[in-house]
Amino acid sequence: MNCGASEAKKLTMRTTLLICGKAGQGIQTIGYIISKLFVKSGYDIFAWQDFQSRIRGGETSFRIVVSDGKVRSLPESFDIIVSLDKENTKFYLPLLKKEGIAIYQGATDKNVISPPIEELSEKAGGSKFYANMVLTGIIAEVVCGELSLVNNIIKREFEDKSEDVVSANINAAKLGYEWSLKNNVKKFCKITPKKSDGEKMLISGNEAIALGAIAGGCKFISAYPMTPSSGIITYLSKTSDKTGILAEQAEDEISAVNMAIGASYAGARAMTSTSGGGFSLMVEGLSLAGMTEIPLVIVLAQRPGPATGLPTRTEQGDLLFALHAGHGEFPRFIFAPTSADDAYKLMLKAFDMSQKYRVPVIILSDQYLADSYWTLNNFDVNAIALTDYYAQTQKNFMSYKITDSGISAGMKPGSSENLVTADSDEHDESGHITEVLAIRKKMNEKRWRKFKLMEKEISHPKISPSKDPQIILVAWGTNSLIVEEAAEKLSQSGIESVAVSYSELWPLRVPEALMNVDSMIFAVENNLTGQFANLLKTKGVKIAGIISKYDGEPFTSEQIAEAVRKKL
Amino acid sequence: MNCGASEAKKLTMRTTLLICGKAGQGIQTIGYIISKLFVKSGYDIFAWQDFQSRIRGGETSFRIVVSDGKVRSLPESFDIIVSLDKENTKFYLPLLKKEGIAIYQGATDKNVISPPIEELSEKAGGSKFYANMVLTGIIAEVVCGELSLVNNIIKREFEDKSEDVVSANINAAKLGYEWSLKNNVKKFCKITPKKSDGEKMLISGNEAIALGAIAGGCKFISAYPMTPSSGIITYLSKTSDKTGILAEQAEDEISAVNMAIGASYAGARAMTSTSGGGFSLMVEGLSLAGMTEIPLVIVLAQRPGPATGLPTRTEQGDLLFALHAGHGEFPRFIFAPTSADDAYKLMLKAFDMSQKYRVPVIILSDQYLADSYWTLNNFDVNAIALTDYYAQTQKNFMSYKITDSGISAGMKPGSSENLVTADSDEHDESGHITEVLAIRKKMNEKRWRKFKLMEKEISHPKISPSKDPQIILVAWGTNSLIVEEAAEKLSQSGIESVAVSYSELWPLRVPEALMNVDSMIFAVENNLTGQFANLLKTKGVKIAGIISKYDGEPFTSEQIAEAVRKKL
Amino acid sequence: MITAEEYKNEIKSAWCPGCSNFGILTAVRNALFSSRIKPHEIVLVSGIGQAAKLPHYLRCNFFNGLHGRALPAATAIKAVNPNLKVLVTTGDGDCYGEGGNHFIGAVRRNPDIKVVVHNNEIYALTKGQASPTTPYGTKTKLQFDGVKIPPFDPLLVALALGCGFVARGFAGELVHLADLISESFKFKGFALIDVIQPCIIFGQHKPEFYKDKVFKLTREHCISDYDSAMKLLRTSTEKIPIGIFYKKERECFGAKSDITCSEPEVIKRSVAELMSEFC
Amino acid sequence: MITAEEYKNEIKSAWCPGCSNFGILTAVRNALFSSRIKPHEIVLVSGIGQAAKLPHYLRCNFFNGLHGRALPAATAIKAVNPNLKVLVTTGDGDCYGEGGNHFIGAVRRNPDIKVVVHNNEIYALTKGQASPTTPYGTKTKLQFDGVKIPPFDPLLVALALGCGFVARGFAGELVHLADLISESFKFKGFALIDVIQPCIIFGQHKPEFYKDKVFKLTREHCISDYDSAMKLLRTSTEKIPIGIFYKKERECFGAKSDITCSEPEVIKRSVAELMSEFC
Ligand SMILES: Cc1ncc(C[n+]2csc(CCOP(=O)(O)OP(=O)(O)O)c2C)c(N)n1
Ligand SMILES: Cc1ncc(C[n+]2csc(CCOP(=O)(O)OP(=O)(O)O)c2C)c(N)n1
Ligand code: SF4
Ligand code: SF4
Ligand SMILES: [Mg+2]
Ligand SMILES: [Mg+2]
Repeated sequence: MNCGASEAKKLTMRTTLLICGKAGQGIQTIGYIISKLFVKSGYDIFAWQDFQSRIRGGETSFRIVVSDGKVRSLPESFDIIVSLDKENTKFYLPLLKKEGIAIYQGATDKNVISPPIEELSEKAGGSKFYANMVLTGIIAEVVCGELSLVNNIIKREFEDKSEDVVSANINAAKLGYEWSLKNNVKKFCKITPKKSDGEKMLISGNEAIALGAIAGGCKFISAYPMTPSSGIITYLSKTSDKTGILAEQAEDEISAVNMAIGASYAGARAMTSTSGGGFSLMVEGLSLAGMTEIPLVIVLAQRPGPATGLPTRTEQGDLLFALHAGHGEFPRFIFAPTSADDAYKLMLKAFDMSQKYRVPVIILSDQYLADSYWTLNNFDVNAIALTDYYAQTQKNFMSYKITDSGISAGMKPGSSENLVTADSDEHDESGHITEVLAIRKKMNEKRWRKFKLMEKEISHPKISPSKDPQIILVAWGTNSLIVEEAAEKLSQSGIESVAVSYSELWPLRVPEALMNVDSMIFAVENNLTGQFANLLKTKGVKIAGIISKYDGEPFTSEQIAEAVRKKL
Repeated sequence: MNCGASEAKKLTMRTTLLICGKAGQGIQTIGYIISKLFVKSGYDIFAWQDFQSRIRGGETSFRIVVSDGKVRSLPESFDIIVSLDKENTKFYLPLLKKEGIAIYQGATDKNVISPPIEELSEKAGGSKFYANMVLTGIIAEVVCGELSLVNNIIKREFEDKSEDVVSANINAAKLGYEWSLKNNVKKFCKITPKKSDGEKMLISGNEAIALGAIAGGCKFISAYPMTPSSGIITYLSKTSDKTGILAEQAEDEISAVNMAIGASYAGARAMTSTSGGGFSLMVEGLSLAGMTEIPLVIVLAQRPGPATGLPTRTEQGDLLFALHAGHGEFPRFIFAPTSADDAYKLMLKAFDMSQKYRVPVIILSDQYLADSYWTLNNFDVNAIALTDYYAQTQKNFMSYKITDSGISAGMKPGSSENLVTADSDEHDESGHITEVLAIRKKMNEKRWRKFKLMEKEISHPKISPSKDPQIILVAWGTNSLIVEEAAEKLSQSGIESVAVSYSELWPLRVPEALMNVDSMIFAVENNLTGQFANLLKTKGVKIAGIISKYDGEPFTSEQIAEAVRKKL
Repeated sequence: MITAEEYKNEIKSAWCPGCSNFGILTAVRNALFSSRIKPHEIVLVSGIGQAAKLPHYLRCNFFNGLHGRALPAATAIKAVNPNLKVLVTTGDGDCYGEGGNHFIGAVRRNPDIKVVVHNNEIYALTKGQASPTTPYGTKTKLQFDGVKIPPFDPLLVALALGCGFVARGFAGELVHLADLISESFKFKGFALIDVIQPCIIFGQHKPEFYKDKVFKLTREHCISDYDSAMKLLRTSTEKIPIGIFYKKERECFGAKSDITCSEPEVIKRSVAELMSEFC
Repeated sequence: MITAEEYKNEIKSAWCPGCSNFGILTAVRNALFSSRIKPHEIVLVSGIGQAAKLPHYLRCNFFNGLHGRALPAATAIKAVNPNLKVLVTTGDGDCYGEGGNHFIGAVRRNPDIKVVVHNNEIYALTKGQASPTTPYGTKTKLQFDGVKIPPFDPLLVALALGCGFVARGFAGELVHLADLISESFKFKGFALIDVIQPCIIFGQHKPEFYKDKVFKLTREHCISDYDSAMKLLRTSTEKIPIGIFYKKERECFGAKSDITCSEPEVIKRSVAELMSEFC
């Protein structure tokens, strides 16, 4: 961002903004446009949103961290806080750094930038409706963004709106920008202008998951709306004319999972997505996928439970449930992406593994990932392989052939004269109901035999380099980047620490680094009971303690570091 | 049984019978009447049935062990095998002991008793319909039962049938009895006649569970039919005019569990029952009970899965599922009865604990328990306490009061002017939705705090006495009695063994006897993956191996002993 | 005497300012006090959705359960303690979507509960996906090229299922709606009141649009005649009738009196008696 | 040419000897071959129950899923590969009980699938509990003092939900039933054929009872007229009409062509295109 203003405040490599206001005030739009502005200007951002379970009013914020691309966690406090609403100001202002800048209308405090937002909005479009764009313009100027870029982004964002609306919005942003310029507000732009090194993507966790599904060959999704998972089917529906995917809203989650299984039986790569409550309803279907050996990918976007819980918040409370969900015993994969990038890649792997082993794969996401924005390089489309694991047309095809590997290659019904069967009862090789106990035994063993090979598909957890650390922090899923940052912080403060971060959870692989070591091992989990820690214990890992958070918010790295210090 | 016949075959203290035939031939009736005959004659029996998932035809057997009351497991082979059908004869005859007696029509083998069943049936009632009663008469005579007793039992069994039918049945039994007497068939009656020491009960596992529910104060059950659980609601429905219980068949399992929760909210002790597939559908409701802290008892009668699996067989495959079922984190109890006696008692405890802690309690039964018959002394009705845990009417009553124990005493809506609330969202003390994260944290901790006290309610597992055993066999639920017998057998054969049998599974208590011992610890489980073993591992118990069975049949003690020997 | 005041509480609404749900809230409150039901004598039962938040905004007993599962809970509450009045407040998604099988089940079972469906023809709380009642062709963020299914007609289906009290209200007609609710309390059995509840955020039409659209059924319409009700529902006119379409009592589900007490002495006796049957 | 023989397999039936399900099996088989559908071109889909075992007794593709969940699976199978024919065989409990919400969902969504409901008015496989269609007053082992709810009328409800092919068959009228099924294959959309299927074990009446009770609808009955269909269903007569009550095509759910193939090159292109939108 080209900003030569000498009054610019000193900046670290990390600038943080929090934009807040009531639901319905267009906070997300401001946040998204500002994020885009940074990205278009060549910077990496990470952003996360917090909402309440309502459509209008209440408190909602959009938090942006601008960084050199390595920071992937939220700060305790912010350099800039912008508010569109009084109550929100009261609620979020405590998060402002001492030297930070606050921007809101009607402030009396001299240190606060207090723009005439409503007035400018009226001026721009004849109503208060454009307040958020006025603020966007102001923020853009404060962070030294270019107005032309802002205009382009607005145009694209509102591309399906009428020309009048677009120009009023652009006008509002301009008025805000100019007001800020004229009033010579403090600047936050030590970030020296960067050449935009090719266009990077600004993408949300849900979008990355959806895009990964597309790249993984998904052809069918059925789902029932549920926060924070709805963005996935929404994206797949919106893009279906381009991808040919059939995206259907089911009458309930039971239908959603059974439709996905039906589509998969017919030969389409299929998935469903939901949150904990909906997943609960899918559990019988999961067991069906296990029994019928029909590939299935389920995205479980976690939120705090039990029951309805906190619908718009984040938690990692469903790991052991996902692992043991479904009556009877059958193998499954469980992946928990650590980032949007990882989410995309794991979706490809999920579809691939599901097809190869004919087992269900569960992707554990959460609100933190679903509603966060990431700056990513384009994915390598050449990495898209889409291996065809179907049986070649052959005589004597049987859907449940007993093999050494346990894998019985599938076939698409109708693709040849072979008959393709699926049976929820215990069955023989041809898929017919059996009550012969010896066959039951063999089939149960056949299904389970796949697990041995599945174990080998699992990548080891990521271990940050260190020799002889005092502390090992184990993380899984979306916690991982935060925990890695915490480990760095601890090491810098003299407590040699490493992070072991898991994104492929099951089958569980335990690296040497966790066995028979003198280091104290802490499991860091966004839940109350330390679910992953319990899993590690079954493998003999000695857990010194659990660092947990279960109030609906993600960790900050500082909170983790602090918790570790307290435990020493 | 008064049988002076000198040709009586020598008997051990354990006589075993297997009665088989097609579904629809009345095998269960024969088995039940013969069992009753033994009990009425002063003996203890244990009986189990195996069926197929059909209404007519196929193979089904009723297996009876007559003993001095200590034997509680099925034999590998039988002293007497009686068959009403050719295919069944072929199927089950391999289970006959060398010196055993086979009884079926049309045999050519001289060692086989071959009565003219159909002829006698025609004679008794003018149709083949009474074949099972003819056989009943024959068996009664072979085991030296008294005909008058048989008649009484038949009369009672058919009490709602017409007089004609009753007398035809009695007649058929008589003809069978007389035929047997006349033909001087080999006798099995070393069992010396016993004085009937008070009337003992002959009761099935499902009936014991249902009776336990009644004694536990149950006032409402809603369930959806599912083998092998249906017997519970059937019994509660049938007896509802005596107990005042409302027993309702729900439109599906989701409704069943939500109805039970609703009834419980209103103040009725309430339950539901199902098998794995139905339980899968109840999982969201379970989470609701956890969140709303509404007492709930669920009986999960296991059968082999995944999915529809083997609907009429037995397995212990749903332990870890039951333990982790439901999104989010909340405390629960899990009990797994080891016998009908235990089942009755645990139902009382289940209702009591559920009321006291306002948590869900899951009873893990299985087909083996559900469909088995036990000889029991009358339960002590004076042990029925039914403590009232409701709050005294008070000012400032709040449904979710935060307390040191974590328990917020409940109240029946309408019982006073206090308002009673329940909320599936995270809520404040008054039960209203909250999105204040600090309250969420407190509420989550409050709910979980109960777990500490719940742990203290758990009885230790039963440990068979032995010093310094070479082998420890860990069992849970219905396996326990079989495993105890296996341990005795092993000890007798020189391999000093003890059984540790769990019927109160969760919160998990690990006795000293399992920690830091030199003995080899084997987990014996009716599943493939050793689910309880995994649980023990989280507590640091060293498991040397798993002895598992997952073909749909229960263990025999001999199979377990043999498996241990192989592992040494 | 009970006043509307007794039903007021301090809870701040999470509804959008100006939402027609507030009208329903007022109507429910007025119906409750005009029916002389005290706050502790009624249980408001709901699932999840905007509509389902209503119980929080009245000072009374409530059970706010799972999305789609209000009816089984409400059915059982009434069944075990008939002394309680039970009113369900639910949404079109909650009641006809996720809860469809319980809608069938509850209508057929006929517990003595009253069901007010805030029918805004949308899944509002999850930000605007189609519900079963969303009109054909409506574009939503998920059904981006328009809903492809003709809408579910709750009253017609309820009639086909044998519902004994079939009514439609409008959130903008407070007195009429309150009367409908009061009427439903006089009726013994499952009463369905589907309420036109325009959503000002995701809805197709503003509340004003319906003001002129609706007309109140009069005595002309014979509410005890099934076929007239059918016909009225089948005949599509410019105007939307509100009021009671059909009313007929039949056998209700539930215990005759409060069965929630587990009396030790009574239970001991019945256990003893039942044990003797196993001997 | 395809023959009925091609559909025969060696699987031994688990149905009771003499059960009317065998009649339905024959009718399905005859309809399939007379409709010239080859075994690999059709998928039989079912849930769990006696009825739901039917797919095992024909030599063809089948998907025998969960109790109550045949319709969503069948819907999706047809939706992703419209070249497949899809026939659901299900029971009254499977389809109208456990599966009630999918019945609503599937009728409304209108996939091009054919649904034969073996309506024996009982849960047979679980040994005789009441189903939604069990007649009022019937005593069962669970409803020991008689069913207290008027039965669910599947055809009436289907009509109310907008079903485009509403028919009733009788398991004892093989040719008529096979014709109905063949007709349903000529119809594009969700076709419901509720079949009177007397259970000789738990049923109220023997098959013979219905032989004289049923009568076949003739041309007299106008199958394109909704109101006539309604009326016919509402009018209770001594005799039970079998045949097509109502028929009308409308927009179907599902892809226009087989979308089951994930072509790497096509997918790479669309991913590349979509990525550019995030830049
Ligand atoms: C099992 C489950 N699935 C999905 C959701 C998400 N959800 C909450 S409210 C809602 C829709 C509500 O629609 P409606 O009942 O019409 O209420 P409205 O918000 O429109 O008033 C959904 C899908 C949930 N809470 N639980
Ligand atoms: C989730 C679940 N609940 C219950 C069952 C048990 N069950 C199997 S078949 C059946 C009823 C079948 O009734 P219907 O569909 O009418 O078939 P019928 O046997 O009468 O032909 C039930 C309740 C099950 N398999 N799965
Ligand atoms: S979203 Fe619609 S229905 Fe919900 S509160 Fe707002 S205006 Fe009312
Ligand atoms: S139980 Fe009834 S429906 Fe089932 S196979 Fe037997 S006769 Fe047929
Ligand atoms: Mg709605
Ligand atoms: Mg049936």
